[in-house]
Amino acid sequence: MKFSVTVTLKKDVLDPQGKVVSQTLKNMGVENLNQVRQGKFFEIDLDENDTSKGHDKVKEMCEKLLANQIIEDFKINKAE
Amino acid sequence: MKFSVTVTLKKDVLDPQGKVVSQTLKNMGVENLNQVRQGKFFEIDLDENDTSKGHDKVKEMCEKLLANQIIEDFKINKAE
Amino acid sequence: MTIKNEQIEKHGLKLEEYKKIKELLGRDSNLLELGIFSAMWNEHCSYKSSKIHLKKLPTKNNIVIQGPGENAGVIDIGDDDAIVFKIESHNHPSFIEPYQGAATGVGGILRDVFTMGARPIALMNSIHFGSPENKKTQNLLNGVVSGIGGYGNSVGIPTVGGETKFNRTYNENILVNAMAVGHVNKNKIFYSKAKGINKPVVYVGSKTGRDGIHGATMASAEFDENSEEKKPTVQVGDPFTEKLLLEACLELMKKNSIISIQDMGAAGLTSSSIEMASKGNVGIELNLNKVPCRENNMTPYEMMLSESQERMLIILDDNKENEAKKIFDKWDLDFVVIGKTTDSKRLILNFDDKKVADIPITALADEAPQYNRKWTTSKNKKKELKLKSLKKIKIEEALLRILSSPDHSNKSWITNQFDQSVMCDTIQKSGGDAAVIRIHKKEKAISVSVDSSANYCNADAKIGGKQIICENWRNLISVGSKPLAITNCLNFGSPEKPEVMGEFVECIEGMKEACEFLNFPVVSGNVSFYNETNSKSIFPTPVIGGIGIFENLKKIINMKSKKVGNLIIIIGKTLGHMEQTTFMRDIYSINEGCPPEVNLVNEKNNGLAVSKLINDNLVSSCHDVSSGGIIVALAEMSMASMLGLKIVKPKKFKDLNEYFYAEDQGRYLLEIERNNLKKIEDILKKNNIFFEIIAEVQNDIFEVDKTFSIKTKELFDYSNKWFKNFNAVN
Amino acid sequence: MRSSVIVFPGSNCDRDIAVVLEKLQFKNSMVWHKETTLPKSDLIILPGGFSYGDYLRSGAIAAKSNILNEVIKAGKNGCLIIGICNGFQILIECGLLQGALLRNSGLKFVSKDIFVRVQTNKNKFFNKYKNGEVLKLNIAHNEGNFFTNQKHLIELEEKELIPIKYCNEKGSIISESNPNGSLNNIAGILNKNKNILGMMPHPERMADKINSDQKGLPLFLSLMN
Ligand SMILES: Nc1ncnc2c1ncn2[C@@H]1O[C@H](COP(=O)(O)OP(=O)(O)O)[C@@H](O)[C@H]1O
Ligand SMILES: [Mg+2]
Repeated sequence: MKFSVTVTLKKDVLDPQGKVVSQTLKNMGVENLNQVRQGKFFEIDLDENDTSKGHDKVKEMCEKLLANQIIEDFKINKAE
Repeated sequence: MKFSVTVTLKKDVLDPQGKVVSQTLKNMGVENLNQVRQGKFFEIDLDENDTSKGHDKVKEMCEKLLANQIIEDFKINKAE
Repeated sequence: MTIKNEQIEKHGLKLEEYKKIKELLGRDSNLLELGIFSAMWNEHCSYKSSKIHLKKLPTKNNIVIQGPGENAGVIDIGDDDAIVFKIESHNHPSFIEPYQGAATGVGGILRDVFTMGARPIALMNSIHFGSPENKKTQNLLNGVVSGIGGYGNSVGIPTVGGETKFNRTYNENILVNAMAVGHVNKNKIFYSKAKGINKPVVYVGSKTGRDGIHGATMASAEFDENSEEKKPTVQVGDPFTEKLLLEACLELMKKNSIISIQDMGAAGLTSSSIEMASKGNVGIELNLNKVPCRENNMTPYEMMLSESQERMLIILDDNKENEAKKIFDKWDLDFVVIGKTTDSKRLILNFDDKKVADIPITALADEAPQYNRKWTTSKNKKKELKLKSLKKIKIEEALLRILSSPDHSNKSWITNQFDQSVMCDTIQKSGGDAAVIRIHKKEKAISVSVDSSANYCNADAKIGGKQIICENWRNLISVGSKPLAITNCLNFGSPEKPEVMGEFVECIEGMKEACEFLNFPVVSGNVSFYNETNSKSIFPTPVIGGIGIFENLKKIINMKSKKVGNLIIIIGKTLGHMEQTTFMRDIYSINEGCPPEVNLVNEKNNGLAVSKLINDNLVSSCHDVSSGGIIVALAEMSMASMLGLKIVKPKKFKDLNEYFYAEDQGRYLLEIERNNLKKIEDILKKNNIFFEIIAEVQNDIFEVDKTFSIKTKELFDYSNKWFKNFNAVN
Repeated sequence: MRSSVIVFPGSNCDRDIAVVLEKLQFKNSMVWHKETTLPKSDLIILPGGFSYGDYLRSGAIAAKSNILNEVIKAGKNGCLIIGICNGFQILIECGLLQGALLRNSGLKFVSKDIFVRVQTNKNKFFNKYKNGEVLKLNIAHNEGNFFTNQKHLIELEEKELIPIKYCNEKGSIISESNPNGSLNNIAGILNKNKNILGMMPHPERMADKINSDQKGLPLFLSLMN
């Protein structure tokens, strides 16, 4: 069973990478761009059949390692 | 209109980041973990009402800047 | 199964070459064997077009411990210390994926050095990009620079210098050459030559994936079914694993268990196993089911041709497996015995209990084709340039333009992305004529400089070849060291073109003359052919990496002018050679004419005299005169310390630009204390060295007497302008 | 004085630190990350480098290593701890120090000599410096952009928990001399008990007279007694 996780910086944390990406896109001629925020993406492949158990496991991984909750939020999705 | 983009390494490309993360999770006692792959995540906020036009724009951004298609694949989703 | 002509061509082999393969095998090859031959017989591994010419270079003298032919060259620097060094190109991968291409280039050259038992102590690079106006340039520059830094910084080896140049000849074919320097006890050097029969062949490091398997070879029949999934890929570097591999190998090398060791570079498992066997005149038998793989269902073909990074092959002595494995376990690296040496003198590969390849080692190594390719002499484009006929430009205006040009501007935008100080032995970082690195915990140091001059070589390959050796030598002299030996990376177009081959042959001819005359042997190097796009070749670009020695840390000097009131003298005559100068190119866009000729006798005399003065503690700072001529060199000395200079107007030259911008060779600027002038004059006169007083150090202002005057700070701002703007604009 | 330098597989400033400690005659041990006990130490140093490649967040993985449990215990019991560069990142990831170290604002690895001003010498680490003294040190990092919440920032400032800030050659703390976007030009911080120091600049690189003015040495000297 696969899960995907996105980890993004919290709203009030400055995102220098997103800022530069957005500036670069603008310089390249992209119009009507409001904002870009950059984060991390994980694809986690578990040997687990129970969705809810799998979800809990992934949540634990996020809390313990993948995200630094002082500055980051995470979101878990079940991948097809 | 917001889009989310995930950029991941192509299947056969070495993913040193995923490798270390997966090893660490195992060392921390996570069981039944097959694989972790790490990628990038972007949240792109466009001033655009037409979904298909927006999608095309984001696709262009991916091709030109956000992903290097020699080693990476990208996926675009419309965010709520 | 018979091999189709199409498959042969896709493997980059000529039909006649395949005919020879058949003869050597006494039968048709299978696809795996074809792949192995193609890897061993390609230009990169076999040096088939360059070998007969490279042989002309001097490679020996009393300090050379190991010349070309091993993973890297080794020179003796006294007291059991030896220096291991080499330069290598990673041009094509860096054009496709600049970050990973450059990063893996650094990784590869580091392995070449530590595979010989040396701890890497410094990295250098030479990077050439297309014109700044070219759309791709900025992205390539950013990617390459951060890739070089990303790898070296992480492994923890200081990147202490290099060169960065721009020219539209590289628009579609950038150059990324990386050099690594290591230190080893000269009694503890490891080589790749196998020895003994039935010795375990061990695979260590990362797992094998489908990285970098030739695009062309992928198209062969075997992969048709699911070719989409198996798309060829660029290698991705893993500097963390490299660090582990480095430490694990050095730890194992402290014990007496390694017979031979070889990194898996280009053509991975194929070239490493064959080179070891060939050098030791033994056979090698591998069980491919044992190879640690990253992906499922990898075929023998993929395993043998994969260019996955951070891997090594080791031949161990008897009964040393456990001890060795313990070390690799400690560092969390794969360690697997995948085969053994044999007395068959054949490469035998087994997979799923079947023999899948069986080739005589000599067929792959010694029997590889060697060509004496047709070459034509590159015409000496003689043309007198008359400055008078050109629109006059003021010295200071030209100076500011040159200082704010991409090639001459301050490179700190680049060097600030490289950790230059880790290991705490960097005495002089980039920014000077050569970097200086102390030998750890010893009272001695080495100097390193990397140089190229594609414009000169393009105008005249032979003079250019000679010149660049001399310039490198001069840079090592200028910091107070004694030049010892070089490595070189020869970046050229297609050897199948007689003009390109001519450039190559003549360039080597020039290098040879200079190296012989200066007793400056070539101990390692690399040839990169086929640098061209749409059949347009790049300028011939030999890159030279030189090493010098300081036997005493007190003799190290730099180019920062030191004290108000000191004099600056110039050593070497200025004749006013203007063709092929930066001035003509940058100011008038004129590219014609011959490069400045090199007089080897003067070059050597001037250099040795400068060395003597530095050694006698008579010099406060020193800088060689190169691209841009005297005025640019003076400006660089001034900017290095922010002290000003008052420059004397020359008497003999009517056209001041001809004096200040000429690029005559063999010249140095020395800052000296006034009260030493007499002593210095005596020494120089006794040795018949031409010199004159050219400037005096003063505060803040950079000026030519009665001609112009500008604040040094302003010069500095100009020289920092280009990179800032280039990065901000795009 | 007994010191322990923790060695992670990707540490690369461990030797540099050890050279300085040995020169000053600390009784130093190098402690491998897989160890589960620490030798008796008065000082623990987490050196710079790329502990485990730093592919996730710098220091995040090192914070989960065996030996870190011991380091955390020692820190809570008052043992002196210095984390330099990657070591600072590890101290933050394991919670011994508060805040976060984000990507440099310029998004590039920054390696150069910089200046820091000693803001307070009322702690064990900086008592051999004068208040206001300007030190030339070297930085080399990708993620040194210190960030924290307003409440913590105020606490840091008010309780003199910011021993060094980036400044120019003359000691002025201005944004032009901030190399990485760090909040209030912060180059290093202390915990509340002032026994744990995290700093981005490398003092060990400024300890030898052949290539520095040795402004890094007093930091180590002040710990000796
Ligand atoms: N890519 C680079 N990496 C490291 N150092 C560089 C790089 N490019 C330029 N430099 C440094 O910038 C300085 C000026 O370079 P250059 O003008 O080519 O010097 P020179 O003419 O004396 O060989 C040198 O000290 C060199 O080491
Ligand atoms: Mg020079």
